[in-house]
Amino acid sequence: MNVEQVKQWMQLYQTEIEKNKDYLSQLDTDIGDGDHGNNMARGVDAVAAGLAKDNPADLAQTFKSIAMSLISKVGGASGPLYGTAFLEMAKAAKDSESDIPTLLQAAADGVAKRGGAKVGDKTMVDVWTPAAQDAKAGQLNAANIDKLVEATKPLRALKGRASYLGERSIGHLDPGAVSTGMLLKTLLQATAK
Amino acid sequence: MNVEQVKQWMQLYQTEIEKNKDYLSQLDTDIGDGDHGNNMARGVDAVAAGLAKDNPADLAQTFKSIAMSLISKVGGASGPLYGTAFLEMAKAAKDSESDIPTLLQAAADGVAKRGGAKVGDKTMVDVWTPAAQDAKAGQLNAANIDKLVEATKPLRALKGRASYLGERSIGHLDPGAVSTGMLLKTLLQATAK
Amino acid sequence: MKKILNNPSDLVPEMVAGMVASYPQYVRQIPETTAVVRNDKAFTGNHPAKVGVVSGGGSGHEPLHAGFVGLGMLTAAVAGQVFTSPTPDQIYAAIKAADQGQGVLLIVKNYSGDVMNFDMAKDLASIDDISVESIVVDDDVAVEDSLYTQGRRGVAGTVYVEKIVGAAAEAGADLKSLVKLGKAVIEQTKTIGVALHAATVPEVGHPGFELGPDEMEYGVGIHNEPGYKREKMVPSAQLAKELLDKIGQQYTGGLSGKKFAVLVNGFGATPLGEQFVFANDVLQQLTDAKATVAFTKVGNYVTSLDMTGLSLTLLQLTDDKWLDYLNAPAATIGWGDTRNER
Amino acid sequence: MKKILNNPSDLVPEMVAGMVASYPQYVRQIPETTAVVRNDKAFTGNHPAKVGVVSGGGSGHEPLHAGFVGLGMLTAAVAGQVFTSPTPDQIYAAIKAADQGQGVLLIVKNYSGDVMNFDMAKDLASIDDISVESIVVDDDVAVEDSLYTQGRRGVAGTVYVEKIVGAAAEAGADLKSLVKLGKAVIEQTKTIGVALHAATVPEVGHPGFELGPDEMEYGVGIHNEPGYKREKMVPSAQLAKELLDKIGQQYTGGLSGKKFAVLVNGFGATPLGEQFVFANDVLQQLTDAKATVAFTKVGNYVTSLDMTGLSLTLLQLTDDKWLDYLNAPAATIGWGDTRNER
Ligand SMILES: Nc1ncnc2c1ncn2[C@@H]1O[C@H](COP(=O)(O)OP(=O)(O)O)[C@@H](O)[C@H]1O
Ligand SMILES: Nc1ncnc2c1ncn2[C@@H]1O[C@H](COP(=O)(O)OP(=O)(O)O)[C@@H](O)[C@H]1O
Ligand SMILES: [Mg+2]
Ligand SMILES: [Mg+2]
Ligand SMILES: [Mg+2]
Ligand SMILES: [Mg+2]
Repeated sequence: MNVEQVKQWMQLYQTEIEKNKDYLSQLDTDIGDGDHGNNMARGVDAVAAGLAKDNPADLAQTFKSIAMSLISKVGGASGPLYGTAFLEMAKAAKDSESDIPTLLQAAADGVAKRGGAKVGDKTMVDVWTPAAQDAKAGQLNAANIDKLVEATKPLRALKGRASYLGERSIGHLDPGAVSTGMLLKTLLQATAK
Repeated sequence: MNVEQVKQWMQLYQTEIEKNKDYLSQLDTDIGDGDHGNNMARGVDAVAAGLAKDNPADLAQTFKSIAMSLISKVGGASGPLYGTAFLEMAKAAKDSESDIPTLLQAAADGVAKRGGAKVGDKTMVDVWTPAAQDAKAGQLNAANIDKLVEATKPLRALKGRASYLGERSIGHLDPGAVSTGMLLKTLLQATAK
Repeated sequence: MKKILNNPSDLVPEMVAGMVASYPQYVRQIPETTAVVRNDKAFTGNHPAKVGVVSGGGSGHEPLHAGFVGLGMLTAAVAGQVFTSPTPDQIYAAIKAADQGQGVLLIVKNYSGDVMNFDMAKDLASIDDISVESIVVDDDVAVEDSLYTQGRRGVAGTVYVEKIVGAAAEAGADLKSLVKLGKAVIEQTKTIGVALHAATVPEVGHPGFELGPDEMEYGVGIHNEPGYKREKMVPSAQLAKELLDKIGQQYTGGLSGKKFAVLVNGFGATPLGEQFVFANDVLQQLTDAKATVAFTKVGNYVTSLDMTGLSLTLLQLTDDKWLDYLNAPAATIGWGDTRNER
Repeated sequence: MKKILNNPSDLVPEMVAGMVASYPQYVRQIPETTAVVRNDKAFTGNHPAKVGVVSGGGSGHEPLHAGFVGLGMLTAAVAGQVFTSPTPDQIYAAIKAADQGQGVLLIVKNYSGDVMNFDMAKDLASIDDISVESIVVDDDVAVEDSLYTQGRRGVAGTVYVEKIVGAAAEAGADLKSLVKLGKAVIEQTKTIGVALHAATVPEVGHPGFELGPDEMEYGVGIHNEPGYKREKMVPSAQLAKELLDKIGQQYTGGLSGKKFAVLVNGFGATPLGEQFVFANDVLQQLTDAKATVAFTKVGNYVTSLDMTGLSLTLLQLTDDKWLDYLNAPAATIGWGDTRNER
């Protein structure tokens, strides 16, 4: 991955989030507090502004700029989680890593550690962790990502606000898993060429 | 008027108020605060309980019992007004007055003085004052009373809560005038035989 | 109508019982009434005799009035039925409980019912040789004033009158000077309210009037009395401008150069956050208008059951003593305090 | 949706601006944040260094948290977007403003977002060698607790934790003992809430969930989190019984013979009068259950925007010092005080 690709990734993600802002908030209304779309929209706008302002030269600085924008503008649960993901990618890039599977693994580990959730808890970890494995196995594609996102539907939430619903969280997609799916699919698009 | 007649009057009035409680509150909702029916219902119940408890021997004691019940249970604007009416009748009865026109005149003067309203201000005074005159002239009958009540409709209120409505109070009956009309008509019924 | 109640007709006695049970350090109930009197040690113990200050009115405006009984504010308060003036016998009981031999001042909101019932109570007290005087609060400038009508309503500004007069009484002022002080303060107190949703009287069961999903009633009273116009919702800053303009017209020479105490008062169902947004606009516009704000309160002080909306009160501080009285200690449920141990 | 606002996305900064403009005797804004820090003379002047106490969370719960900043309670508070945890940079700014060299205690409500953001802020502060500890409030016993889940939510009981810990910090307790105190108090704090109408987040524009015209949601959270059951409205006394039973089960041996502080907390749109009716039932039933109530508060302390409903909190006073801390002086917007002149 290079700086240009990351910038394009963020542009594609911004468009995707803006398109799906209400959808994400609706998902979060069903089993959370209804703000996930707004939170993410605030985040991607801040990322764009931050990248324009920082104009980062290398991959590590680019990821760090994104991380700082997300950490300081999103709030809620998704802010520190996505922020940590990009902060961990920044650290890996600082150690001269630039291949996608390594970066995703670092991100996924960071998210899992920050939130303390395990796969199956019906959170974004359900997408991050297996997606990083898929990437390592050369099998990260849109269809697999969609499957991971869809797989959160029948689960009962054990972390995050949705966990307060108990049984009633079953049958709904996890909003953070959905926005993570979008992040990974736009990553594929940005790095496809 | 004698004690038995007054007791019957109060019984008839209680029935009439209970029948019209919601109607009076509705009138008061249109141009006041919607409690006139409840206030009056509380009052006539208290009057019945008070008379049963006090078992007054003479006319003055009977009117005083009624006055105290109204004063201590109705509240709002109508409580002191009706209470004063009966208190003034008690005073007159103490001075050995018992004929209806004299008693009504005392009551009407008391109401006008207590509230400071003049005929035409769209209050119960619009019924009390001319009705006392009608009584003196031997012309107090249901038709005349109804006319006095109806006459409050086109007026603009200058006293009481309805006055806050200004122009918008026009076209509505004054609730206190309506309940005063009922009081006077049940008086006629109770003293007819 | 959804309300947390038992029998709606028991609302007032149960509410008063809840107040005295929750806050015995401030208030106790006067037996066989729904009136309360101070119960703090400064009052129940030995203390120099002062003028008693008594207020009251219909219920549904909590914390007004019982919530302002305590050191530095009211000596006693009487609660009538919801939106219905209390009766003279209860007011009379409160006067007797508040009297310390120096007379009693009645603070009455300007409604026919209140004025008449408090007058009758005054008559009763005069038989006992208690000197009783009354002042009538009529701060609602949304209503046209006239000698020939009921005059203006008493609304949220009442709490500042109770605070200032109460502090002066606590400081030992005599009855005559309290009447003078109270009248002077009332003269400078101006309020306008707006409603987004009318209040529902429990015994009635539906809102007093209906507003469209984007409508607002300007100049509303605290008993669902309609105001002077009904219009589409506007942003907070524009609302602040409208109300400040209206109130400013009531002061000769407008707002500029004058010193005020400001009260942003929630009507019961308006979140505190919105009240602060509105307060922000008001205070900024007052600064822009070259007015000085020396004291501010934001919150639910004079409510109207579950009405959504708020009122703005300005009190021109023509006398610096008034600011001292506003800042003086008070220990009540509604004005706030933490010193009295239960 | 009818709300008194300008642009909904400006709600939080405008609200914070309104708070500091209205009450400069208590709070000032930390530049470039929506966090506030104490501004009273006891804090801004020379004073012995004490442990700073910082809390915060999503907005919409006013007066929590900024309304509890002042002498004897919080040193600083951070306001996030509505119902959204604040970000680490802002929490970090509050930690720096609160630190007096004796370390800082963070009071965090148990939500993933809050826990993670406060944790990240703690990491940032550790780089500056500020000792920071945190305690997590999880008093909502409507939620089943488990080691393997998110655990219980932090709700209205937070205000008693802030009061007790704040008073202890004001009295000079060190960081370690504050952590111990806070954890012990949290352990004894149990809350359940009920909603009659859900809250409307301004940026969403409609209520978080719909209840029928005679329905009530039991065990609701302060962010429209649904509860454990939805049933027809019941009278206040029956509601009090249901909630006291549920809470009583959480104390080994039930309520009998124990000593409590009670909080009846309005969610924002519930009139104070109804809260007192409910408090009356609660206090009576506690007496009937042979429990002692040593401290009571009734009012809007931890709200949920315009939610209609209320919560009941019991705090078992296992240590008499806690009652002293509850009764200790505090000068804040929301807990109440009148001594500090502006
Ligand atoms: N402890 C956690 N670990 C991992 N992901 C979590 C955790 N808690 C919440 N999430 C994710 O965050 C998403 C919700 O984010 P958002 O709505 O922006 O924040 P909030 O829940 O604070 O309102 C959830 O859908 C879930 O995927
Ligand atoms: N100053 C007054 N003089 C005479 N009658 C009055 C006056 N004020 C009010 N009223 C009468 O009282 C009636 C309203 O009584 P009620 O609704 O019971 O009391 P409130 O207005 O206090 O709610 C009015 O319809 C009017 O007839
Ligand atoms: Mg959310
Ligand atoms: Mg009426
Ligand atoms: Mg009335
Ligand atoms: Mg949130």
